[in-house]
Amino acid sequence: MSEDTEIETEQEQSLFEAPPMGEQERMIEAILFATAEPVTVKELNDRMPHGSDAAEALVHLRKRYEGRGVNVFKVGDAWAIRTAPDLGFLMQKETVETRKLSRAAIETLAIIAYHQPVTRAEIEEIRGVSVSRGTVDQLLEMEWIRFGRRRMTPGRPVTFVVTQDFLDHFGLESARDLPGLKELRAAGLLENRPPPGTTPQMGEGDVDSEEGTEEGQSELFED
Amino acid sequence: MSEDTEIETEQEQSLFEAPPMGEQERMIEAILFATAEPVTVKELNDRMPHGSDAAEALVHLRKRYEGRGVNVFKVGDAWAIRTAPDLGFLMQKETVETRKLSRAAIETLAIIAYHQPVTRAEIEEIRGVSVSRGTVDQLLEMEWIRFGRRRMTPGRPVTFVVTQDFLDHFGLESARDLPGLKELRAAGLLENRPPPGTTPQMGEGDVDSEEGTEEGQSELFED
Amino acid sequence: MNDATSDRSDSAVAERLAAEALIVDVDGFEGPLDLLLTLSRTQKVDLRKISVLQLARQYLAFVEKAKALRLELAADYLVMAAWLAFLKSRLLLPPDPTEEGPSGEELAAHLAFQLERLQAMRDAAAQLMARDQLGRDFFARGVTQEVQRVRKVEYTATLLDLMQGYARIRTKDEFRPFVMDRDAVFTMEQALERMRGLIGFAGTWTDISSYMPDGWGADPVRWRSATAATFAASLELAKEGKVELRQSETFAPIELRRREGR
Repeated sequence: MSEDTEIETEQEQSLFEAPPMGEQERMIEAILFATAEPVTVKELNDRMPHGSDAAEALVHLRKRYEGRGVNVFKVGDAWAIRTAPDLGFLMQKETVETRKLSRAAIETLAIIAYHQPVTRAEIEEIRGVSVSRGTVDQLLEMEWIRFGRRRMTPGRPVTFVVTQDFLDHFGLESARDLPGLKELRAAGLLENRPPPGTTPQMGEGDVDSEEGTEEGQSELFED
Repeated sequence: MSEDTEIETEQEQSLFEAPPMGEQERMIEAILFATAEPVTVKELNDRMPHGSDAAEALVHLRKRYEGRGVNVFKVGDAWAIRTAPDLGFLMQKETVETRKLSRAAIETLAIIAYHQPVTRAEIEEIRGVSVSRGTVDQLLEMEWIRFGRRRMTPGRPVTFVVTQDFLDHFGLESARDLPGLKELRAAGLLENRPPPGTTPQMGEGDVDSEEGTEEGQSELFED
Repeated sequence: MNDATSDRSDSAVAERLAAEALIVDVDGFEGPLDLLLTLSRTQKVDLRKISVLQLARQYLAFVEKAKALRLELAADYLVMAAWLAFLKSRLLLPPDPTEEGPSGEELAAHLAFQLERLQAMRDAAAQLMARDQLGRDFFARGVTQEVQRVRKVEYTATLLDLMQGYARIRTKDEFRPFVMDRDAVFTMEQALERMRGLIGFAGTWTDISSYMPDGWGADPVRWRSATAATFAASLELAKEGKVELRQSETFAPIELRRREGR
């Protein structure tokens, strides 16, 4: 069977068979309610009847839940229903004791979030100390960070980026919504500025990594 | 204690302290959403600010969710939010796994395609091994073969022919389009070169199979 | 470091006190940059307007004090001290136009940038952690409905599979049955054939090993096979009355000669 006929059939079907938008909204509501993890638009479309448009239905659903006890949140390219943050006081029972993160871990996490994709050497340069293996491991284990693409500089170092779990945990739609990101960028504080000449701490290849960072940033922070 | 006095006291309190009903509804919504187990009215009241009336808020909330993708359900003497019963099908995810057809199935199918209509005994004779029931069932289930006319020989055995689905899958206009052995050999599809002197045997087989195919075809396109 | 000692008297009393307070807690710092950032706070100015010269003095004073108290300082603190001493001299001396490399001001600006960036990241981290957090301020669904996975297997085959399958069946009669090729075996028949052709010349006693086929003596496996076959063939020929055999003693060579008088 040729691909064309298949696609044509799909379009034809969608014209006649896709459920009405109200019904699609109900379906998304059911799926998001049933799932603790954020669900991607693609997965929603896959699970809904042929011809559905989850992205559009989500817009309606999000609006419907505005100001309610639970809200529809966007997490990266996925969606989830979460309780409204102002009602947290009702949930003492549900509160999960999160592992206390060390200061080093919190700083490392912030540097990864704001500078991603970022190499371990760059994290160390910003913090001025070496990053212990345990700190990175802990963040990886919590699935708040993951490996990004390798940097195309000598040694091809691995980079770190934050995950969807990270966004979910901090209620961020995307890494662009990190608090103060714009101001930090405007102040030039997210640059990987090469040190003048050679200083004891910094290695070479900083110019390279700056290029890499900008490239990566645009990729991650813009859509 | 009579019910009435209790309600009265609550109402009195609510005049001063209880959050507005809309707010109570939000709270219940959040609690029912985040709690793993159904929650009793008493427990709701305990968790909500003093003077709240969970029972009344539940009535409103239940109404609000009527006809939505999730509904407020009473479970015993407790309450829970659950997926609307008609959307249960969304909670299934179909994964399609593609597997290569077994060698036995391919050979059986090939014999049916080249020799149709063909009886099981004939297939076995050609393959030189018995054909398992499962193999034929699988091909029938895939709707690549179907039963043809019964053979007018003792025992009136059923015959098998290939289906339109089969032709569609293999991109064939008709089973006649299947290349003969000579063509297969010319195309290098025969793995073994026959020793010199045995070719006549092959020729015979070719004629046979071609005849068989044509016969089968006429039958196929009759109905 | 001598510079640092002489400069120490210049430092404000408050700074010295601060530095002393810090010494006790030297392990609490996450490296020289962290320490520098803490020291810079005593200047109580915007990090962008910080006096790096003053900061260098503060740091060097701190390191001197730590030494006086015989505190073990990690190597990177000392490396930073050396670099700051160098930076301080650059900042104090008028620039030497013949000297290569970045100016003291450039180095100072970069250090200020590093400090500002570290401070910014700390502030960002604090802001991040102050956000509403999942499982603390807002909550996910308490009960998750498992998505039931329905597995459906779809079988496929290509036309090529089909044709090859058919070709395989229709040509299987042509297949030569698999036989073990025994190229290291010299059969008795082969030995007989060989010897029959040779015994006509065996008028005198000859060691039967001389009837072994050429080239079979090197490989022990082939040698054994050929020896056995030649011996068996000799017996067979003796039985036929064509040859006579003799052996002078146990394990001595077996000799053969054509039987005369026929």
